[in-house]
Amino acid sequence: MNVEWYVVLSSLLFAIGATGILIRRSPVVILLCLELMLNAGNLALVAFSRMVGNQQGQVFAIVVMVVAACEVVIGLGLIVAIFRRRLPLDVDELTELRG
Amino acid sequence: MNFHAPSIDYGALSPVLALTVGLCVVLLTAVFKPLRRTAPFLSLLTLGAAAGLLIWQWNDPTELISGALRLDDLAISISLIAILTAAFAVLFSLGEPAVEQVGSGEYHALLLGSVLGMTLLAQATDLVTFFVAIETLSIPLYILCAANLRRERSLESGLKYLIVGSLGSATLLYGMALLYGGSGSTGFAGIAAGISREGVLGDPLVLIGIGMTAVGLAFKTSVAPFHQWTPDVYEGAPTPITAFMAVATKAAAFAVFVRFFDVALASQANDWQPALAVLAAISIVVGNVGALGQDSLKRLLGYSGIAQAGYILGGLVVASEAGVEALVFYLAGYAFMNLAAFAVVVARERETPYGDDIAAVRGLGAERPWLAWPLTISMLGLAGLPATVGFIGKLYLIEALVEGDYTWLAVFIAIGTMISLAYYLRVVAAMWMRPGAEAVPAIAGASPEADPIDAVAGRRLYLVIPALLAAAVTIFFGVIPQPLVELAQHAGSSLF
Amino acid sequence: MSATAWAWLVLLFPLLGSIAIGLGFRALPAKAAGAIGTATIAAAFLCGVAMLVNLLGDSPDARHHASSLWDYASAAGLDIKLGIYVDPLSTFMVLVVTGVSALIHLYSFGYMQSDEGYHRFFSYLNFFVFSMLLLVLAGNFVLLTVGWAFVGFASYALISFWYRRTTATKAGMKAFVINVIGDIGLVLAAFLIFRELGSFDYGTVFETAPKVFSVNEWTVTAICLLLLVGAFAKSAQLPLHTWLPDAMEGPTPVSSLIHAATMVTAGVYLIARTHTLFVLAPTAADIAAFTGLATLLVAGTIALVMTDLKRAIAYSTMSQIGYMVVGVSIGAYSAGMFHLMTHAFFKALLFMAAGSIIAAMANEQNIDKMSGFGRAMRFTSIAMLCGGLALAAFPFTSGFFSKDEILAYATARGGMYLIFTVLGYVGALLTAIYTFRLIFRVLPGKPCPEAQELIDSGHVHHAHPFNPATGEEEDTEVGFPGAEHHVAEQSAPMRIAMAVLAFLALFGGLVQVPGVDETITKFLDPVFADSPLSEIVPSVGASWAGLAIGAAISLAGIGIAYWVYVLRPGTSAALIRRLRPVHTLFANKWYFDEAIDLLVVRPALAVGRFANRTFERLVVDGLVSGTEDFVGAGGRVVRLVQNGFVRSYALLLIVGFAGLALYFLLSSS
Amino acid sequence: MINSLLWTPLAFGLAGLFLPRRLAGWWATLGAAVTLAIAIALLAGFDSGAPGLQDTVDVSWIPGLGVDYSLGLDGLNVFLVLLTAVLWTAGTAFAAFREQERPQLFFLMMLLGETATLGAFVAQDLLLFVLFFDLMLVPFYFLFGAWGSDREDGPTASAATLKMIVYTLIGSLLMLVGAIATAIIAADGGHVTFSIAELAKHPIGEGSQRWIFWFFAAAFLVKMPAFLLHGWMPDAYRAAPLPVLAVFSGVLAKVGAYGFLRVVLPVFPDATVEFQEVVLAIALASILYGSVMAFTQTNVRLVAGYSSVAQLGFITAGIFALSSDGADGAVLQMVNHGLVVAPLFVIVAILAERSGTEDLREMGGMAMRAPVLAALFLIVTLATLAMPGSANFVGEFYILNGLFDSKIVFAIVAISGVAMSAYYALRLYQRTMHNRLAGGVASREIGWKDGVVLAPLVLCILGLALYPQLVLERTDNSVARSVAAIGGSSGGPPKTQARVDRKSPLACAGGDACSVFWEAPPTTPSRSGSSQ
Repeated sequence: MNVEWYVVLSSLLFAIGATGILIRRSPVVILLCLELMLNAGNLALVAFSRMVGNQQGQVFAIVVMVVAACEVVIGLGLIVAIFRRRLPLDVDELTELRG
Repeated sequence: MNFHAPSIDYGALSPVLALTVGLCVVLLTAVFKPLRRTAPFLSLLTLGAAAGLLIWQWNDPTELISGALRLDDLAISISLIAILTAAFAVLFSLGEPAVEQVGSGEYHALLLGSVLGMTLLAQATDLVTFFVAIETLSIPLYILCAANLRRERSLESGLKYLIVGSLGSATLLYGMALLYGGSGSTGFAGIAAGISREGVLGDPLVLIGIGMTAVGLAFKTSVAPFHQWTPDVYEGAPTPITAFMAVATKAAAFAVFVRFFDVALASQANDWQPALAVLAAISIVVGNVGALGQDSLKRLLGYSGIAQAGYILGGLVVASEAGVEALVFYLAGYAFMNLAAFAVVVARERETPYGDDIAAVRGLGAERPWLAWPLTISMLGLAGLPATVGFIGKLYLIEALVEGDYTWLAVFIAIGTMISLAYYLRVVAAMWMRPGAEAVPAIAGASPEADPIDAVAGRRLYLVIPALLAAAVTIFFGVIPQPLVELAQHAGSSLF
Repeated sequence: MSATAWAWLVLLFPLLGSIAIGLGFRALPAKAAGAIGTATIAAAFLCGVAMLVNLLGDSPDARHHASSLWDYASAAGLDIKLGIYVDPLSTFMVLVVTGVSALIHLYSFGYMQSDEGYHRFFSYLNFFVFSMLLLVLAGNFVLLTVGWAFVGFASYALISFWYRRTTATKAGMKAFVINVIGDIGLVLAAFLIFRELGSFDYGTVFETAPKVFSVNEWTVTAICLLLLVGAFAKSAQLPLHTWLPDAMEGPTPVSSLIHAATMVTAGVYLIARTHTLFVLAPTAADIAAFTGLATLLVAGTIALVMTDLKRAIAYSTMSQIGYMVVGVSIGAYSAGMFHLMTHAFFKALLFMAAGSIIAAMANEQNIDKMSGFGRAMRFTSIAMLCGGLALAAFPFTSGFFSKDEILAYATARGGMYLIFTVLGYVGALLTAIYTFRLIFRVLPGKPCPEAQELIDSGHVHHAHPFNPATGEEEDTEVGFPGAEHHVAEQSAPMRIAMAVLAFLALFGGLVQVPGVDETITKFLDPVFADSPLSEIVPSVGASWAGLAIGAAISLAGIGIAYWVYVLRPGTSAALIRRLRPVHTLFANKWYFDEAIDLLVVRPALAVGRFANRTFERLVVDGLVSGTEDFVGAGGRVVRLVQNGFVRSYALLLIVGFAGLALYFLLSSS
Repeated sequence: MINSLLWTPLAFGLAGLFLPRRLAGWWATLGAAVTLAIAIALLAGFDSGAPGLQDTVDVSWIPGLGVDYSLGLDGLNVFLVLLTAVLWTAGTAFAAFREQERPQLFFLMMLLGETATLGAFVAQDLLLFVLFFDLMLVPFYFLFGAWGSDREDGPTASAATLKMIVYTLIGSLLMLVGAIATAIIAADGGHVTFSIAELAKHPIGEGSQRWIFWFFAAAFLVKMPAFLLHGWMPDAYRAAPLPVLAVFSGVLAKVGAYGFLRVVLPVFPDATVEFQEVVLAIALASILYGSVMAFTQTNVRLVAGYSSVAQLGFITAGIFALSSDGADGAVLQMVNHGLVVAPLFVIVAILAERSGTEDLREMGGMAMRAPVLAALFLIVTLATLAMPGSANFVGEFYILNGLFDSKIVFAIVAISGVAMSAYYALRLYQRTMHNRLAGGVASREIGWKDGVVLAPLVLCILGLALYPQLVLERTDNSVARSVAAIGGSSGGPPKTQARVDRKSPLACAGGDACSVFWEAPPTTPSRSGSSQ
């Protein structure tokens, strides 16, 4: 099967993730969308790795998964902290810093 | 089959190793109650060791981990800036309420982790190390920004930074993927070779890849229009962390920025130069006009940071050795000027009820001259007035720009500087030309967010001495810049 | 000692006097200041005489010496030395100036006695004499300008001597500014001379000018016209004369020294000095002559109707200077200088007399209020009579010879210049009338209260004086002579001074009687020898004919005056009624002040006000605040975008990326 | 020697920080006096005949950037250095007599200002010049802002000062860019040098000269300030403390004019010739506008301020006459104006103390009990209006003569400024010292303290009036060189052939045909007059 389709799919995923960040207000969902974008990157990496025929891309993809995991952990931690402070779980409510 | 142990240049790896070890040790202190207090001391020790090792490696460039890292003078000088900043941040953190809340050990461990990421980033010559390093740098910062759990603003800044930051990283990653696809390699050298091949050169996907990496890096260096996280995060984060981010992150990110673009993407220079020049111009304007009406000093410094990023980016735009030199020189100077300023801000927000509002420094000249002078000098320096390193830095940048036929950007820098005077001097005026603010205003309610006031913070040596030191250096390199120039020249020569 | 050495001494003495009095104003007693002042001028006069003797020692054509102390400002090809130039002309002027000044100092010695500003007065007065001598002796055009400006300043300082009189300060300012305009004329002339002849030195200039310029070439004409601007401003010729009448605000000795005898004649001296150039620019010379003529007529008519004693005399000064200007412009050099000398005598005298009367009137200067001083102040009135006779060119008085010589010369010149003869005689008639109008209204008749009091008690105790112009109370502490000011005439020094001048006024003319002894002509001849015009001289017969006509006219004038003001006292009123418009025109001084005010002063001030109120605020500040606002607006926009919504940050990030990507795609294809 | 001249003030200032309050002022005055002594020594050792610079120091400062620390004296700056030293001594003393708050800091800033200004005058490296030029602003920012007076009807001191700084830096920063551009274009890939002499040897291409010229001109014209660029002046002048204002308007304005002579003429000759008329027009506008404003102003400071605008207009005109007599006059006039305007502000301070106001309309009649003050003031006034016999007259005479030769029309317009100056200067004197004694005005004699500050300055005025040659003969040589760069005439016509090789003045009124005439080849700097 041709590599273009993988690239197209990955770019779609990326776009979906970005749109999600723009339209959703819950931090949790936003985290999910971020994951989606990172995985779009992964998919592209793997696809290209197959195209160019070396393994660097796949290595990279695995590393990225780890990083992505870390990010989610931190994100969730933060959300918990915010929840503990009885603050609304809605990024549009967090606008005290502006100007 | 017989097994060949890979030959590892431990000498060149030593700084990274030192930091890693130190990180673990500091983290362990969190476990043993009696050792709690030692965390700052240990962190300073670690940083000192790392710095020493880096200096030891000065002036012999070495490839590490089969070309994934490269420890050359550029990497070393930038890492030194990062480490120095971290050391200052540690000092600033003494008596910082945030530290008590997340625990001293964890706090300092995270700080060291971020520094580790920076040193790696400065050396990265492969997309993988590049990405890993940049995340190692960022993720601890997300936490540190939110470290002051009692303050909503701190949490908000943490979350904002996390969301926008991750968006940036994702963009960066996707750009990397495209470049990898185009060149078939993750090593910078490989990319350089790959994308200059017939047929690939000027391929849309590659170009978009360049665009996306540019966005990711511009975001980390808070270049407009990818700057918006900066003021909010700077204001919300605990001030020592703000100081650390303002200087170190920028330095490290610029290091890889310049390495990536001047090495990996050199062949495409004609394509990205104009684009980056425009970005530089935009952030000069946005940063400077944005800072005009600010009352929060941290926010003001945030915007000024955006403008400064614009200036520094100029050094990258010209894609020349002189450019890199100017960039490194300016970063070094910028570090000292900002640290001096932040030291004073830290002191004042602890000893006055005004937090980081400009009111906090009113009448400082009469009340605390030893704080007023550093802040004054740093403001004049950031404004690029003569006899400070800021002036020489601008001079260096402008010279590089004119040589690179980007005179119009040089003129932009001049104009930006002019506007910047309006807010830098406003701070100076507040210190010297206004009577001290009245004792206790209404805002210092006993809200749970309010941090305890430390009436003598302005006399704490661990704040005053760093402030004076940084200010002194600012003046020193403004009068005798040659040593710093030579360092910059070393750093510059390591790329070309 | 050489003539130049003496000349330097002539300069030195008054300067020393001025400085000494100025510095010692606390130490010196009042008398001493006056004494020093007078003595130094007397010394200067003696040095002048020595100068003369020295000069007569040389052969006539070698009677010019230049000498310089040091390089004043010599660079970039300009060569300006601190140098003087001694020749018969300057010697003549030195003698006139120092001589008359000495007498007037003597007069002031008494006149200013009760004045608080005694030291200041003498310091200024000496400084003036120094400046005037500098002007006369200057050896190049730059130094001439210096002297020119110095006398201007001195006159300013002395006009507004009673500096708390707003009228006085105004008058001073007016005089100064107009004089500066004159200076500018001179400076420009100097520039033009330099660019054409490459030097400022009299010697070089007068030597090279004939070689370089062709007659009536525009450059030389321009030079002469610019010189005339200077001359007219200083000598109160139309239309730059308006300052002179106002200058009468100063103390009377000042009016008599500066604004009658010496400074105002500087213009005449200048024209005579630069006659070489004027010969090359006949047009300019004629312009000068006609201006002089116009001035003498206009001033004469105004003097007819002035009711202010001093102002009337001031206008007569203008018209007399008009004669001199005509003289030196049409080539009657020595005649012009001669009239300058005699005028110095009798006009100074007239002012002194007027001064003591005004003093007696407590600074009331309106002649309508005066009468009967003939009996009240005999000495003064005799002096005034002598002066008047000379001014009216009564036969065999000094004025008689000098004025008519000029007109005789005009006749000799013939052609167009006959106009000068005719109108000159008309002017002479006017002169005689207005002179005796004053005399007849002030001296004879029933004594006015002050005069009466004088006759009775011999001393007047005035009420506190008020400024007639503004009605504000005089501020006597700055030295304006107050209640205790006693009648001037009584002090001996004043009498001596007046006596000497009276003598000179009557018989001073005898030094230059046509056909008998033409001393001055002979003496000045070497100076003007180079001028072709000096060839033309009226025959002795013609001169005497002219004198005869002059005598007749002067007698007629005096007669008319006697008839109008003494025999038929009502006539003048009747005339005024008959000739209302003419009278108003004269009484308002031909509306010169108003014209200048309308054309120059108001516009300048209007521009100033516009600049201050409008332009500065709208344009200059607008430029600044405009930029400020613009930048500030930018700041507001940035902060508006920074709205705190993290999702909008993300949006901007993505938009930014889109833009970048777009750029790359466009640039690639 | 020249190094000690430059750094003595700063050294004293820093040392002064550690002195008790009451000593600070005297210590600073001592420092200024020492500097003055050094300056006099330098002048004494100055050889007016020697070509090129004297007492030079040339050390490589930032080899990496091609910037040298090179100083030197020549006819252009030797007297400006002296002027600086004189005025600063006077100003510091005047301030020392008065109570200052935070005196140590005040005098540190004063002396820092002196060092910076001297630096700008003696710097022979373009970048060093720019550096000092900008540095000058810093101390004055503090002096004006922190020790200035807020106005209830206007901006606060700090606001006014901020305006001034931003405004004046606009030019300076562009100048920085311009300077660097010049050096790099001149180096043309080779070794970059900023040495003014070097840059003057091989001027850069005309195209680049055009825009760089305006970058420099902007800096200098704002500093003066020139017409339309003086927006910062009124507020700043009203805010500034008077002793500081005395040195500020006495010296700093001159740095701008000096910059034209030192940098612009030699380094951008083509552009200078090309834009001669434009700059002259600005100068004329300054003369006329300044004068007009001066005689309608009622605030004493601003009368002096706007009169300076007019005076600087004259100086600029003299420089851009592009003939060495014009430039000679300009240099002389810089010194004169400094010597005149500083005492003027000192007097303004004294008057303000006596009348409690700075509004002309509320002053008057002060001469009465203060004859000495009146006399000193009178001398200053007459010098201000360039009374013939004063050195100012000689200066203007030279300027206008130079202008008259090259651009006759401009000269004739400019000279009308002289008449106006007579009016506004005298008006200032009369409105304060003469007329009726205004209510609330104390006519008090000048105290010995102010006397010892004022009298020496007035003596300088008189001395220079008697012997302006002192300046001219030392200046002429260097000026001739500066002007020779743009092929201007170096001097007046030789007596005989004045007329021969000379076009009609009308022709001169137009193009700059006349800026080169009857001279020995412009390249050979000719000692004036005598050379022909």
